[in-house]
Amino acid sequence: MTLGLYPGCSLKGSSREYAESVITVAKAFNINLEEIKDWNCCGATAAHNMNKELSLALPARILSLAEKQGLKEIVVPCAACYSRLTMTKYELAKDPELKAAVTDANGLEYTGSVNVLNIIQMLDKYITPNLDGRVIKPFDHRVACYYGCLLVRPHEILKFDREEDPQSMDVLMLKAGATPIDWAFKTECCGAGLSVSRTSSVGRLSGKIIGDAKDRGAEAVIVACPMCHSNLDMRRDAINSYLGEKIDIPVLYITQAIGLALDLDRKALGLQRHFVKVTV
Amino acid sequence: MAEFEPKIVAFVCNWCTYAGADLTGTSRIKYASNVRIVRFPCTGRIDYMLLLKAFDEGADGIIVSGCHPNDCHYTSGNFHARRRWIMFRSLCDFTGIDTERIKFSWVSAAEGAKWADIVNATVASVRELGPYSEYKKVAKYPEREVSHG
Amino acid sequence: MSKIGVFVCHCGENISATVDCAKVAETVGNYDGVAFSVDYTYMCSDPGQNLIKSAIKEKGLTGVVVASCSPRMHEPTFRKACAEAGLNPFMCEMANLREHCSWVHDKGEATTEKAIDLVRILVEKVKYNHSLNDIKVPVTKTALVIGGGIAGIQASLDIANTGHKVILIEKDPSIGGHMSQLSETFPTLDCSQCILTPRMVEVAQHPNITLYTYAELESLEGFIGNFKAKIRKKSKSLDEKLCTGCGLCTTKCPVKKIPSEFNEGLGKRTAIYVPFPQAIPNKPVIDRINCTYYIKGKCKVCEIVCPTKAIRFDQEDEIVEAEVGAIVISTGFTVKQPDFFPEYGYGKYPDVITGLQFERLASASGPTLGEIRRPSDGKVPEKIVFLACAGSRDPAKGIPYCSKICCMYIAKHAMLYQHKVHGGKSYVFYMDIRAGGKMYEEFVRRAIEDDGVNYVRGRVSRIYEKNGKLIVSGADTLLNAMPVEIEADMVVLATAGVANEGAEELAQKLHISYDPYKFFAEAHPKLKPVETNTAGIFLAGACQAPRDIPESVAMASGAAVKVAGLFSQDELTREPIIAVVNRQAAPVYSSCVGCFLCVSACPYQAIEKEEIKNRNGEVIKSMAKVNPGLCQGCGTCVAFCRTKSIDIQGYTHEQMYTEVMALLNEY
Amino acid sequence: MDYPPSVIMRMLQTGIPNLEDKVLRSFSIWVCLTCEMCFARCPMSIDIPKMMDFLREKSINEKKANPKAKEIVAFHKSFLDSIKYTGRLYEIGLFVDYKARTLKILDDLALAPKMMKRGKLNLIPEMIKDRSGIASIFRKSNKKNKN
Repeated sequence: MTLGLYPGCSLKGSSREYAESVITVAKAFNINLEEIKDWNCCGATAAHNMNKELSLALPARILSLAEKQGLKEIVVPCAACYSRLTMTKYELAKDPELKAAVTDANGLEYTGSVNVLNIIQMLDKYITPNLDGRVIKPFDHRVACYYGCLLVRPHEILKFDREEDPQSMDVLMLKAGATPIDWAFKTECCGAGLSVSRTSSVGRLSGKIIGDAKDRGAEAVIVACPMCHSNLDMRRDAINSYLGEKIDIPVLYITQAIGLALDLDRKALGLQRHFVKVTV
Repeated sequence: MAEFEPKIVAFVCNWCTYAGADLTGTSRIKYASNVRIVRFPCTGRIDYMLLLKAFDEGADGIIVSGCHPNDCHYTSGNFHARRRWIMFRSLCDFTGIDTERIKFSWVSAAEGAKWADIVNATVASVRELGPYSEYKKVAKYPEREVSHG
Repeated sequence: MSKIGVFVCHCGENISATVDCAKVAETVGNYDGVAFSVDYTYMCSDPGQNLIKSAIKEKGLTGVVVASCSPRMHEPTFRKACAEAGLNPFMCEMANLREHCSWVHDKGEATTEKAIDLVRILVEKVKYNHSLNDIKVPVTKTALVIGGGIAGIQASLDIANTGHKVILIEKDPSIGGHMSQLSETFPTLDCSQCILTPRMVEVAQHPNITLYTYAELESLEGFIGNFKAKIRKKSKSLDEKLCTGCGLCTTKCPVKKIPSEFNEGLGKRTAIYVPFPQAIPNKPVIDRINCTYYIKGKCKVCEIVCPTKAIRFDQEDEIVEAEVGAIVISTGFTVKQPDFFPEYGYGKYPDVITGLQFERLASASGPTLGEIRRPSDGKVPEKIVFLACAGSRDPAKGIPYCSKICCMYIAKHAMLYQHKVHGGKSYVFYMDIRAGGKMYEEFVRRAIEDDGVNYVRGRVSRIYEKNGKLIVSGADTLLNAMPVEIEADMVVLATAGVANEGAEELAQKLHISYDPYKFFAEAHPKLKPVETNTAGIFLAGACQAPRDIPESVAMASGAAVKVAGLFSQDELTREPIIAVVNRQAAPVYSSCVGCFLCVSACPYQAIEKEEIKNRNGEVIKSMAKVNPGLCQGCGTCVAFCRTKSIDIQGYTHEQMYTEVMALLNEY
Repeated sequence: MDYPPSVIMRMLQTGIPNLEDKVLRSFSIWVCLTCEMCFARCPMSIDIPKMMDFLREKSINEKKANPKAKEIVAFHKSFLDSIKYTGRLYEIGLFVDYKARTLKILDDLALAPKMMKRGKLNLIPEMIKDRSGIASIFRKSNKKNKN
């Protein structure tokens, strides 16, 4: 069974391990992930902060390429790209002139027929139904599932899970043998795009998140977005200095955690690439 | 000739849509002035042959509106009106009378804004359809001097 | 040849601002049949009405058309004026130039053109009007009051004290409504039980009031003065005559863990229960959903211990038929529960409670005997936060209106908390304080200045639990939206006041209209607040919109005087807008062929069979006959009749035909 | 954040030109992460994140960006430049361009070798084939504003 894949720039660079774990888990369920040929960057925060039309044209180009490639459905592991693609589909469907302007800028035909899935929707649709027999090594740890801000909001447009206290990742981790804890920072923002240009605020925001997870006894934080991962994992020094103590709770992608539960090879899941050693 | 101003006749029930139109007035919501309201005690009282008489006399569009189902002051008047409308519409389609020009709707006493929208929408769609001169051919009427507003 | 008088009103400026009234009067004046046509600034004023009266007398008018506002507003006024001048009131029609023309179109040729058309329609119609006389209908001088809260109690007492019979029905096992759940009441802090229970006893003992509790309206037929109501008395599984209310059964009942509705789920009650100590009637009811006997078929402890053997397990619901002349609806309101708010935890935190639940905590007869204790662990909260506008004034949540009473009861709650918990700190998050009643603003200032309640202007973004504390994160908009984070022990949400569950179904049973929020619709927001569009049905209390106790009581007395006014006449005069089957001389007798299709179409079963017999008693013709008392004038039969032999006075075929013809042909 | 979102909304609501100008010159519009929390809470459903996007774009076009936000603006510009040339983000190119604009040479320098060791830093950029297509997108969507 083949499924379209839009990796996004971070899955090729600073979050390579996320791509590895997604592909490894997909392969374990013989799902062939077919990358969109000649895909371009979705523009992420920079584009919509600076130029509205550009921030719609770039994702529209991706969707047009996917259509041209005959892909009905694509999975977008990165929450930021997923948000940009879904918002673009919504904006262009709502406003014909905008759609005309964007298609003219792209020079590509766009109908918006491609179905965009985030990683959890993909796992729920293709992996969870036949997960039961496959959990050989239950991921028996207390986990804090962290959704970040772009996966569930704006709720009217994304219509994914619950807005305030989402449960989809928690349910998945339960199936993988973990004990998801009830904690209060599931959908608070980690500082995202300011990671480089204003690291102090990332230290504060991500610090509160990691701090709350630690206070409630989480042994690992599970994420579904490379930007959240890089802030919670790579910026751990800034977090530690904000909290005034050294915290070594590892941060795993949901696909890595599920991979471990299926007893897949740790290196194939890219666990060795984390800044905070993965001790689980 | 200036832009075509369609003549619309509205057959409305006194308890809901007439009161709704009153509310449109008290809320000062402006809408097209092409419509003239004929007040009936209930949509159940509207005799659909009267609609054809209206087309005879030069109406270009008709609105029939009353209480929402279950809200009728007389319990079932609007149910009868709905059943008759379904029959009457298929009869009109069969005989070639343009049912696009007849707008059937429910407007309650609290929906002043909705009444304005329905009138504006009907006026716009009938203006697009143009004057209903084909009706004379269908009804084989001798050409009678009927002036349009 | 008819002589019609046309009176075009300026309505001050409301009509003349966009309609050229003089031109309308002058154009219509030339129509044949119009003997007199004039325009005047205020037709509904005394000089205006005298203008009509003098014109009728001097010109001998046979018909009058007043072109002014909506007939739903002043038709009675002008018809009365015509009657006083000797013209049959039903020869007077109104053209709606204000709501349907001047207010909704801009000044211009087309608007005046439309005004002329509207007047012409009615002038042509009047030519085919007939003199009609009111129908006399008997009045059943018994009132039905639905809902036994303070509004229902007040209305019942007021009507009963005018000497008329009242039937008061209440859905719960006892009357008292939300007021009986309150601890003290603003702005005087007098205890609600002390001022309410005497009234409840007065209702129970009043000779003119029949009280059915645990009862709901099953169906309603008929019309003003002649309603037939079917009341479903839900089975209490108890013979009320034998039961002395000793309460032995309620103490012995083994099922003790049911969350008590009266205590808003904070206290527990047994399966056979009396909602609260001062309940009226003070007799228990068996909750069949939770009673073990009805689930597993065994137990019957209550039957065994009952000294007067009053328990009746197999008692059926009973349908009581009642003939009533007027109905007062006082079914009240309810409040949103915490699970309605995702940002405050989806109702997951036990210590995030509603205002009503706080009332039960503060009430001496409540589950904590008046001590403010947290539902989760029973501890006294050291820090408490009150949230105003929880759901109200929030279009995003579909409740844009203000629930009116929360600002006041929040100040009261904060005051009670400071009195009961010395050294406790209380916060109130608010947008605007709405304390508009008598002594209301002073009451809120007292809470702030004397009792030291911290009022923070701003909304709360989130509430989450951490280490047993509720973290309330909001902002203070008076300090440049500085973030405010409070570690509270308990949070009270002043949730939005909304219509009851089932309000829509009740409205549809009664054929009254309701607004988009399921509150019942008044006939006119300013001038007829206690009436509905259905004659004979009146409103009182919060079922029409969120309302505090003083207003509910005033409104109830208002509704009561409307009922009393209705009952002061022996006969009711009703508009003669009813159906009539045409009659002709023998041998035809009528064009009606007796197919009786109209009988099935009539919602009021007002059409009967009439048989014409010859001298030796053989039926030579049977045809339809309309009973004027029952016919409500909806006209469904008229459009149904194949031979057009049945017609409605006031909306006859001729009249409607001429209206359409006049509308589309200019003269 | 010099002006919180509710204050910015109030300033814009008044329509007073110098208040609007203050908003365009403010630092808060740059610190806003468009995390959509305010949009979820607003009782009047005002899409504040979309307004922030608009205000940032307008602030850049009218050259009123707050000096304190130099690094943030520089980062976004470097990010977009990197895409303009390769179609995909080239992290090293981004860092170099960002440091050139902000002269913050020492920031996160220690991070580069750690990322390299973990294979998180590609040395050669990944180019897309249809670079002219990307260039035309940038050209066409810039015709209205110059960034």
